Amino acid sequence: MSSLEALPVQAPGLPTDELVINMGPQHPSTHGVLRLVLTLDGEVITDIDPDIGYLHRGMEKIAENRTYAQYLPYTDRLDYLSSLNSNLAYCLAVERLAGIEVPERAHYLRVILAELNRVASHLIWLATFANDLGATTVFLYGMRERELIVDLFEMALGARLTYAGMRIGGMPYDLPEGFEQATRQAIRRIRPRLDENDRLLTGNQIFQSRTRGVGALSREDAIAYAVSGPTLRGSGVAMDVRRADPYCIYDRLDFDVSSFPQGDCFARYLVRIEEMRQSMRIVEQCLDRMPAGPVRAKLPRAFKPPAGEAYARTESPRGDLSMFVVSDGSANPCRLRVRAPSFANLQALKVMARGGKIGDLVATLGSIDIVLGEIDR
Amino acid sequence: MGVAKRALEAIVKLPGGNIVLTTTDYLFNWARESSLWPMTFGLACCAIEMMCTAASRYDLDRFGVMLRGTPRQSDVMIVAGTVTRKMAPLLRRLYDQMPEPKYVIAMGGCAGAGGPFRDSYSVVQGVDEIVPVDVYITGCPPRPENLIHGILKLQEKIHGHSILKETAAEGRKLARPEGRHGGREDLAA
Amino acid sequence: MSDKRWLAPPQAAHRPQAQAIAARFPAVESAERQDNELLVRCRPQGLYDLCAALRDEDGFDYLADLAGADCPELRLVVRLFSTERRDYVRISVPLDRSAPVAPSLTPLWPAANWQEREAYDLFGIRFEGHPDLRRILLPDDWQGHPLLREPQAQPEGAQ
Amino acid sequence: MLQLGYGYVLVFLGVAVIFIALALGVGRLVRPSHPHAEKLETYECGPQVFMPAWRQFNVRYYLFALLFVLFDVELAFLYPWAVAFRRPGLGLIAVIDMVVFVAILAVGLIYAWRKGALEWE
Repeated sequence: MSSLEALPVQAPGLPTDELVINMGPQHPSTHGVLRLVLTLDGEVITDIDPDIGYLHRGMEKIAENRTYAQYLPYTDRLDYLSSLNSNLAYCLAVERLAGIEVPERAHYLRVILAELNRVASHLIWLATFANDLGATTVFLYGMRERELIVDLFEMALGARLTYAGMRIGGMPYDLPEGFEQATRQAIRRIRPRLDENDRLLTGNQIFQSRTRGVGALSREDAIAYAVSGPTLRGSGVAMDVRRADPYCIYDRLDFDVSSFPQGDCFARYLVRIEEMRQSMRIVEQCLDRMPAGPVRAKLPRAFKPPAGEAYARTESPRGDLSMFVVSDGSANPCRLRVRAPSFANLQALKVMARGGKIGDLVATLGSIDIVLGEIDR
Repeated sequence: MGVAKRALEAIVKLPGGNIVLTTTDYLFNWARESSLWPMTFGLACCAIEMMCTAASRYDLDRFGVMLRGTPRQSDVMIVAGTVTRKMAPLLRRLYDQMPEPKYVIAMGGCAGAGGPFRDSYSVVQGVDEIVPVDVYITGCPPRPENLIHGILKLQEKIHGHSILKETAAEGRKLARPEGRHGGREDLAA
Repeated sequence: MSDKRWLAPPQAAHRPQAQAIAARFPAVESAERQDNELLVRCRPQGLYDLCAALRDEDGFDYLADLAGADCPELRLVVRLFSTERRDYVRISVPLDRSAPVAPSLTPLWPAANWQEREAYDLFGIRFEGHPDLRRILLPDDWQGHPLLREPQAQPEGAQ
Repeated sequence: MLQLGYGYVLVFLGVAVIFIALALGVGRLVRPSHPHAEKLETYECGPQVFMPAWRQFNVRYYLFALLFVLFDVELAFLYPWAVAFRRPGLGLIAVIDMVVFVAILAVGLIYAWRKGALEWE
């Protein structure tokens, strides 16, 4: 047999060209208008250059031409999968700037709605992530569960996706009767379905081989690239803004922040699944302890906060969503900076996906759960 | 389309030829309207509502509507979301790469007329500046029922279509209207 | 497994003191502490050294945010966070409006790469030492920087 | 009944050809076709195409394709055999024939495997 080894199969000097293609704005698995310029050697990715801005609507310039109350619906369209978390971040920033005290009940209502929105956002992530890897059944199951929560939002806020469900100083109105029972029933129906999903997807051999060890992000890289949210907690750093810098009433609530050290797609998947369970636990705690009382602080009609600036940092389903409001004493914000978590998470994609195959890139992109609305603003 | 059309034009002149024309019209329109394959062109929030419409509760498959990834296999382009200046040429190219007969549904306020981003420096005020639009759907984002209503409206529009009217010239105009404003110079002012 | 470390309140023990920072770095014009955030105003020349010191000695390993702002004057706002001590530093860097230039922090934190490209794209702030400074959000052939406040900011392309 | 013997294959072939011709021909006659430059451009998710895909790829893809064709054809021979080998007069001999046939191809596989044609990285 030794003579066989002598004959080289491929002449060593056989040149192979690199192919540069667009995984462009119109692509089923880029979750929005993200364009990735891929440099390929065969199917192995040697370089990625993300090109964003195809959904840049100039949100921050529009903020300069709207009053504080008028701008609230625009924050829904930033991260349109979890509008209530963006509303919350915006309201907290303006309230901190103007020093407004929000009544106790409003805090509880905000946390309930924000956490329900987190579960809905993670359900859409689960649906599209599994769909990218071929599990269409999980897509249909995930969307079916999400419709339960969207019904709750329709009952409480009247809209399905972009709610404008909060006001500066608290909530627009109190919850309708029957909302509490409907929420508890929805949670009772979603929990067993999450376990069903575990049996269906988590243990699935194909799913595991597509996600274990794929798109690895080390702990140091995660912190260096300022990645946040489930993507960071998937790399072993258990930082959650609800614990690290508590806002609203998160310091009084009992919930776990789970993190997994592997830093691959599977770890990020497990973090989000666990996070859904914790969010439902939070909602139930809030429903139990919610005090009666007013839901909105008194605000002057022509609301002009004093000149100054304020940061508010919150934990959106994608990570650390911070809003930096600068006021010059007029009725319009002078500068509104939105620090989008997906913007930083996407920047780390180059580290995660280089050297892998295109199929792995699809899995990695799905696992970091980006929303182009908040990346491009 | 050439041979069949010339044959049809000849038949129409014969007595009773109109019956042949209407039946072929009915046949073609029925085939086109009951299998409208949209191209997933999800830009922003409306894309999420489009996904919900295609998913389990509002199920678009009942209408023969199956979301396709490439323009090559799609008949209708549902522009779901805000069209920005950077996206406009690409949207135009994707529209060009779709085979005839093709239609466009402008879903949501942004695609219809710029929506909440009326005074933004980088948003195209309505996708009809770039491609000829067949159906506009209002809402921000429109509810799944609105989208289904829009698709039914498009099916009605196709139903009233006649093959003879679709001359080659109109086909070309539809395919490549001149100018940045999709052949609607009144908008350019 | 959940990390109980985050449940403990942030230790206030060895946080960088405002006076120490002001004394040590001449470029720092003012430094004051506001509940758990250190507000620093620093000239662009000394920004890189200040950030390098904060990162290496005081453990600010996480670049929370880096953005331009044009009010009350054209400036750069850098916000650092220490994952160890859960402490914040917000550095405001006033820039010269005619030629806004700032040192690039990408060598310290790779996260700064895109954030600086965005500050350049929307404010026109040039970053020295940035590996690949080009527009990130607007089309490449766009004229002007939209978020600047004075009239010339309006690009010819807008209506 | 018309005894055609092998004529049936001819009829079957004729129907197949006519059916295909009909299906494609009517389509070509009836569908609108307005080709123009922009439509015929390569579709690549929207932007302009950087380079045509006719480039030098790594040879391992070709080797894999070759091996696949080899074993696909082998399978094609297995089907008629699997249907007919129980017929009287065949039996054991047919089984031995097929084992020999498969063995020869297996040698080809082992050769390719040892030569490293299946290494992927």
